[in-house]
Amino acid sequence: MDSSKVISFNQHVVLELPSGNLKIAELRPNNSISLGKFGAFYINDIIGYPLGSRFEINYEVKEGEEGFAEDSKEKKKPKHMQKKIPIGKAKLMIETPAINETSDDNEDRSDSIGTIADELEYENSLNNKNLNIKGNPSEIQELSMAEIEEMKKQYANTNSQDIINKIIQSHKEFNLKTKYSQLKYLNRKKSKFSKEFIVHKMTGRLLLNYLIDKGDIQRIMDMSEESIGMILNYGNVKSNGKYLVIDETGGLLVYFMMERMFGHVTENDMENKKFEGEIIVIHENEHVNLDLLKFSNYSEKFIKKHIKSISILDFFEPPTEEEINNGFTKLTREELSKLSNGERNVYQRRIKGYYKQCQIVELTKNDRKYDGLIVASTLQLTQLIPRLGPKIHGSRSIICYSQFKEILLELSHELYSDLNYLAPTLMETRCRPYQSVRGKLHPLMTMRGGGGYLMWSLKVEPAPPIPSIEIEPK
Amino acid sequence: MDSSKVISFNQHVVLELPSGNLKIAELRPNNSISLGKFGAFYINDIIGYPLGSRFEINYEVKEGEEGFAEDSKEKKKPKHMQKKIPIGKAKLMIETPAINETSDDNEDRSDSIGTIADELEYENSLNNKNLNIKGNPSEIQELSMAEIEEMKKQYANTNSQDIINKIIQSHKEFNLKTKYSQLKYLNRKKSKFSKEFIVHKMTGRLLLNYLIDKGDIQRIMDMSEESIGMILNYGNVKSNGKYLVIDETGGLLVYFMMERMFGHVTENDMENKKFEGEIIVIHENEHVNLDLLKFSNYSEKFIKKHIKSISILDFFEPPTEEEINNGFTKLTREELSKLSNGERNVYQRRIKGYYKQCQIVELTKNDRKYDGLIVASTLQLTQLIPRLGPKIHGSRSIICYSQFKEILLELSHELYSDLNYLAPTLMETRCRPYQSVRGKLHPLMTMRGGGGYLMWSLKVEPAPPIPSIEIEPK
Amino acid sequence: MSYFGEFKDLIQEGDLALVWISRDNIKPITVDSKEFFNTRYGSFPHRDMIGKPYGSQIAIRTKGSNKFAFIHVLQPTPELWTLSLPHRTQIVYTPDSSYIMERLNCGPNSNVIEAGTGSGSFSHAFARNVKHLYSFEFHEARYNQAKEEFEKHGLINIENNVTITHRDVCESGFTIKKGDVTSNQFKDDEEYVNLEANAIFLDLPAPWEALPHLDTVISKDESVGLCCFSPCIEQVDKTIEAMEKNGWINIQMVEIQSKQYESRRQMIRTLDDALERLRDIKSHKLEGVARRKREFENMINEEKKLDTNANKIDKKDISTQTEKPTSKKAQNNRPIIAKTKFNPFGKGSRVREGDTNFQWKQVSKVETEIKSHTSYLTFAFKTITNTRDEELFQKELEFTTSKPSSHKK
Amino acid sequence: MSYFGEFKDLIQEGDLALVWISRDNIKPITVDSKEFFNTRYGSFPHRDMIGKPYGSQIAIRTKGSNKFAFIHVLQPTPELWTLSLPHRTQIVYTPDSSYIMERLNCGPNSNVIEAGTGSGSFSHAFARNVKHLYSFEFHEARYNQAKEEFEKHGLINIENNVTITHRDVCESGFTIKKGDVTSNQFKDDEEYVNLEANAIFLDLPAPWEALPHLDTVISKDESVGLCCFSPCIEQVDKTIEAMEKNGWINIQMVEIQSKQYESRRQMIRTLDDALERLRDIKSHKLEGVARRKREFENMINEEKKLDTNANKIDKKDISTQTEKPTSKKAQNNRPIIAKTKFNPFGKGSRVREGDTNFQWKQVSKVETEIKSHTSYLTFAFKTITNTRDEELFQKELEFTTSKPSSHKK
Repeated sequence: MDSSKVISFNQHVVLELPSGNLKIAELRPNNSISLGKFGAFYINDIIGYPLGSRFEINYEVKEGEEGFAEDSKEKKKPKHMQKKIPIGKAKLMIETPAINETSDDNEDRSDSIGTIADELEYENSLNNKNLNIKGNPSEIQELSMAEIEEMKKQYANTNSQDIINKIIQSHKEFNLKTKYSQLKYLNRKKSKFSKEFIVHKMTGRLLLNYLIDKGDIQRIMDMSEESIGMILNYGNVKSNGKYLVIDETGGLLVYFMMERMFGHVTENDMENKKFEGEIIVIHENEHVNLDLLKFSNYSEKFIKKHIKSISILDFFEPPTEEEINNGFTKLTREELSKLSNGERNVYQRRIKGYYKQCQIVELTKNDRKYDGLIVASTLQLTQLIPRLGPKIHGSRSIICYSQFKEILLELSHELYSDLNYLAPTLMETRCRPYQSVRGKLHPLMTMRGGGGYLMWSLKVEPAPPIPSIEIEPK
Repeated sequence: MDSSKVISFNQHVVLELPSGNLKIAELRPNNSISLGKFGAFYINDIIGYPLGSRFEINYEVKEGEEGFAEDSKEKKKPKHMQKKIPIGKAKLMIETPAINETSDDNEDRSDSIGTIADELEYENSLNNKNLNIKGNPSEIQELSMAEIEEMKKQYANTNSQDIINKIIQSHKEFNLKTKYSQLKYLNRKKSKFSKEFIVHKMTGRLLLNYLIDKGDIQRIMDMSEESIGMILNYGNVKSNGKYLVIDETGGLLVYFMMERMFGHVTENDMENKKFEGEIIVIHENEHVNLDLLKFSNYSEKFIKKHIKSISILDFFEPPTEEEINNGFTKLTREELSKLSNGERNVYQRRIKGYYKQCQIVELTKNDRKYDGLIVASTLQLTQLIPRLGPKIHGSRSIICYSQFKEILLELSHELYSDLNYLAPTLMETRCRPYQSVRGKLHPLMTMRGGGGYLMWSLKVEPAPPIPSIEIEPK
Repeated sequence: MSYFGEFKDLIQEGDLALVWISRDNIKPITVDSKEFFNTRYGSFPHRDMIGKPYGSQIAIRTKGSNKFAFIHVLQPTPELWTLSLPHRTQIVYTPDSSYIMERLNCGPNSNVIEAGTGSGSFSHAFARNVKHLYSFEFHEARYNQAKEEFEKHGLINIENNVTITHRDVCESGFTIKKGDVTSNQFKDDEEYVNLEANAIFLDLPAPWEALPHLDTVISKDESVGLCCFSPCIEQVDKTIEAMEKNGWINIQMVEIQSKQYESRRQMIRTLDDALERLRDIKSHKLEGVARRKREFENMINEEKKLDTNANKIDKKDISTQTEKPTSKKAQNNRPIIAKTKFNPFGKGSRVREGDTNFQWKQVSKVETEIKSHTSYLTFAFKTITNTRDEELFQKELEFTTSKPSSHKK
Repeated sequence: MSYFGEFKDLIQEGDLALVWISRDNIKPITVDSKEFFNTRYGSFPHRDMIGKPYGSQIAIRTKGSNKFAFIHVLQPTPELWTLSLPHRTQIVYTPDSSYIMERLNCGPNSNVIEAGTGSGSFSHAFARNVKHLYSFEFHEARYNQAKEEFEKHGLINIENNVTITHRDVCESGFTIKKGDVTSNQFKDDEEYVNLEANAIFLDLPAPWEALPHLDTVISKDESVGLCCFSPCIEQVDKTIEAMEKNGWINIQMVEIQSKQYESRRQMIRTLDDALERLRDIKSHKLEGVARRKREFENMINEEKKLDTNANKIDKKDISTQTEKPTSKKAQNNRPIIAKTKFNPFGKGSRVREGDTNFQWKQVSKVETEIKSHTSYLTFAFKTITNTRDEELFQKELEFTTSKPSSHKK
């Protein structure tokens, strides 16, 4: 199975719940995954289908297949109090074409109610005439939430459409609504009772959306997908480049770069393909924070080979080779064999530290110049960038991200007056999604603000100062 | 005739030329107006038709009506060298509905070619197949510019459609073009040979567009119509308000305010209606610059009554009543009658100065508070606004315009820390026009950047400091 | 004058006022000396407001604590009124309404048609500036609600420049006749209202159905402006079609995109400070290492005294091996390690934005959620008359030329 | 590797390089030691570039003056290439292309279809990052031009990951067969190219005509992404219709709006300075008045000596009457009035932005003309396979569970 195309074991995937929320899961064989109120399913059921497939959880369980999953939200409660989620069978759904990705408030994720959607036309003003303008769903809906909960249990083994039909029957004024608001109503209900989910390939885009969903916007510096897209292109990020990077997003930026540089890497690929690219991550604290890479499907070995980290202190004030060698004496084979187990462990740690030091020396060598500088940092850029600049080769890109334009304005003024930087350019890019329903096309009424700003410049080598007297060529 | 509705004598109007350019003209009786290469017409011909009417210049002149107009562009040349423009008869055109205001490059101002527009459908890729991609009009057009000039003279008395038809006949590859590019081509030609013009009512919007056309964007602080609209509404500008204003746009802002406050004022209105509103313009130089009011249709008397100006020095350091009275002795009727003519003139000037001084005292009285502060100034706002603030009544609006957001950001930080100002808010508004042709709807491909930013806040009165020990109410 | 029309200086009994609690929480009150304005922080007596100037901040001691709560009492304006409306209501927001008013050249010469009335937010802005507003609402409950509100706000009864009519304009057009459900007070001999509208705003799901009815009510002898307000692009297409069919010209659709920014600060964190901080950490670490090394050696020495076995490898190389449990005594002797002292960015503590112990750069941040779309605005113009009164023209010509130049400059 | 693919350090003979004259003026050259790069400021010999690092600034003395002219020699990237194209060409600009590449998850696993090739600007960006790009162009002249360019740039012949085909994809679909007009080099036993596309970009006037042809060339066992690029909204509508009909899901249309800002400075002009300036002017004026008054009085006194008539009105009151011609003598005696000295904002002189004699505030300014619209981007996805290979699944399950936990953490 090609894990870049097909849902595979031990892979991280992104699950899209009926509510539109995202969940990241690792697909361990013979395990189950709980989606909370939307049910639970066996992982084995979904393996082998193309990534991007949609499944429905089905509770017509056969004997012996019954089971329960733990709900992660219940973990804090004492064991015997935890509500267990019954595990159903995940069944592939054949997609019908009426599913459009985005609409306002996620209210138009229609599929099985496509018939009503098809009937939809413009509602002229007359249709709205008899509507109760103050009506809100809770007033006009006959079933209480308790009843619905009961019904959900009762109908656990029927599909969600049936539940929705029940609710419609009990909805007093359903037929008074316009078709459009009927559709909206159905979708709202559907997102509550549906047991469908989509298994997406792990991508930077979805990781980003997952973090935004979680409210981690500040943690990722308010970055948007469109800004990252610009970083990758203006940063000229490609498989064979060696990039100097500061990433204060916990690894999101680095993950996007890896995707662009290496794509999906299988174990086979690692043996057969030659990946040249490197990302050198400079960090401000003692240890680098690339936490988000834990969600990636790159092996630890692969990451270690292509991502190297170094603190700003080590980068700007690296140890000399002498200092390193003085501080460490390599033991001979013979000496090693004489060590006790404990002593050998100590030695291993020391040798690891030694290699790390050697790497620092290697990465900071005077003649080592990088193929690009990509910075997403809250350090003052007017000081930072001119100090990093000399490490970048001529004609290579410098691209800085900031949540705030004012920060980059200051930087571009700084670089503008420095002959080592060509044409600092301040940019903003925004993606404006539409409600993409035919006959109802319009930009979404509200969207997330922010998304950040970019400063792009090219590292150049100024011509040497012109001598005051020049010898004219003969 | 109601000069607010109908084209009237001695009125300023805005002429829209076939090229889309604007020209401001005053309609003096029995005079003519030259539109340069588009011809010239007699003013009397257009009087009495509704403002907003479209006319075509017709050269089927009757005996005795012949004439020539001077072209303002030729004024610099010696008198005998000036090319005179023959004056034609302006004839009202009945508008056909296919005229949409804006499209890219003004290329879609279609009317009499509506038939082709109606036929227009999507051109699928096949239609473009045989087109010469490198073709440019000058290559594929048979007629030389000289020939066209000749033709223009020759056909001066036919309408522009005929000329265009001629050109089409001589256009080698016209039928190879797609219908859409045919339409574009026709419109381009039309704007060159048409003798049509529109007589618009003078409005702030058109004055603004006229200035933008002329390239006076910096002079008017890069203001856009949509920003001015926000100023007027957030500034709560209405007929009965007394506003403190700084206007570095040469009177554009004040003109917009007058339109909103007073509308179109006829001489009749001035006698019958009571206009209460006042605009007090504070200026940084010795004399106020409200040059653009010269294009307005308000009488000098009306302007004098409702617009008062005062320099910042006089505003912040006004003379005392004593100083004024000490400096000037009013003459009695008897004394006056004894003066020579020259002496009387001197006295008149002095009395004018005296009244101006009195006005300053009046406008700067301690208890005089204004109904709003409206500022479009390049002075440092963080110092200016808190000094003007005390002159504004509580609950009234403060609205500041700047070409640059950073200026207002600084200001809003300043006001945020001052209890006299409520909720300083930084705003931006942009109007995005569409190519409004059915079947070809899309935002214009390019538009003017800029338009400025706004800071809105409310003047408030902070509660007195809380005494440290308070007597509890019984 | 109405509570919206007049600029009032002092808060008075009976006034309609707006209480500003926060930007998202603005509430209308009718000032009544016996009433209280209740918030979750406590009750503000209206009598504390009366006699104070508008814009005054009012303070009360919060219930059960020694803190104070504040509100501001404001005079209503159409824009503040719009802000005070609940967000779920369909509202024409100020960036749109101010553009429309400007584009339709609204002022004291304007007779405006508005359909439908909706939340009435735009009606207030029109009413402030135009000669007369004719507002139409097809939904009866909304009509009654709006009429009541307009009366309460003095737009109908005091300013007397607003008429609201219950009407499906798509079906029945815009003519207001005696007997219609309308706020208009007909005089005895009056059979219908002469609208003479020169500016029209249609916020209807199907404006194309209302368009054909306009010709009979618009001003005949001037250019009349029209704006249709539609959320979906397909509505724009149908609207343009109907405009063209009904003889409207200069059709142009625009979008208004507006943003609000928050004024914020970002801490200025220099590379030099960051480097110094790492140096500080490093030196503390080295100090710790050296100290532990000393301790370790001391321990070894002590152990040596008890133990005759000698270590086989160079001690220097394993001096960092402090994870091993050392003797109880050595552990007890371990002094508390001093925390690193250089903390230029306040790491580990919660730093308030703008804290004067740090340096800050002023930055602006767009609202977290922006109104990315309200509606498309389709403008068009129409002039019905296309002749001139030749007699009047001749009279005017004679009059003007006989006057000693009326030219004002 | 191609001139775009490899990161080169030094400028070498035969290289394709970009010469940066200004932001709007970037020109490609092929480095040739015998050639010169001509500008209106003078000729830059290529030999001055060779051997220097990329990014080097090259200086020449301008013709006939003692000034110097500068250019920068850059290694081409897709983004710089796009900037170098003349604006009249139809170009997919970087804000759009970078979003599309990100959204379609372009990387070393991507097989991309692009139709049409157009100016080839997007092709370069795709080629940099994807496994293979299949570009289709229906216009023959453009096809030849693009093919030549791709060859010159090493995309077809060196990187070997670009295939360009002359084709009307709406009529004939995307299958590339032996005998077609294409850059593809068929092997002897090869009859057609197996595209296996998993990312598709259609920049066509009628993408709905091309959509039905996609199923046969897209990858079967994975989710395939599609983006249609259309300027008009009506095209979007027809595109969505066709996508739905052809079984594409998760349809979403977006617009990319991007802006560039200029870094500018505005002079800080304080109210205090402005006031001081007016005070200064005023005092000079008063000085002038006083002086003129003195002169006037002197004159009067002189005249008095000659004239026995006494003035009837108080002199003090008409002392400002200096417009009257005074006696020749007095005029000659008039000293030159000192200009006002306090000029904090440099009025009357041309002040360069950033002049250090004044204080400045950093501001940003959006470009004078912005690209307010490029095209609408309509995305959709499709997965053809909806079964799994049960046998393979069982094998995989056994293999995975038998392994000692392949879990990497």
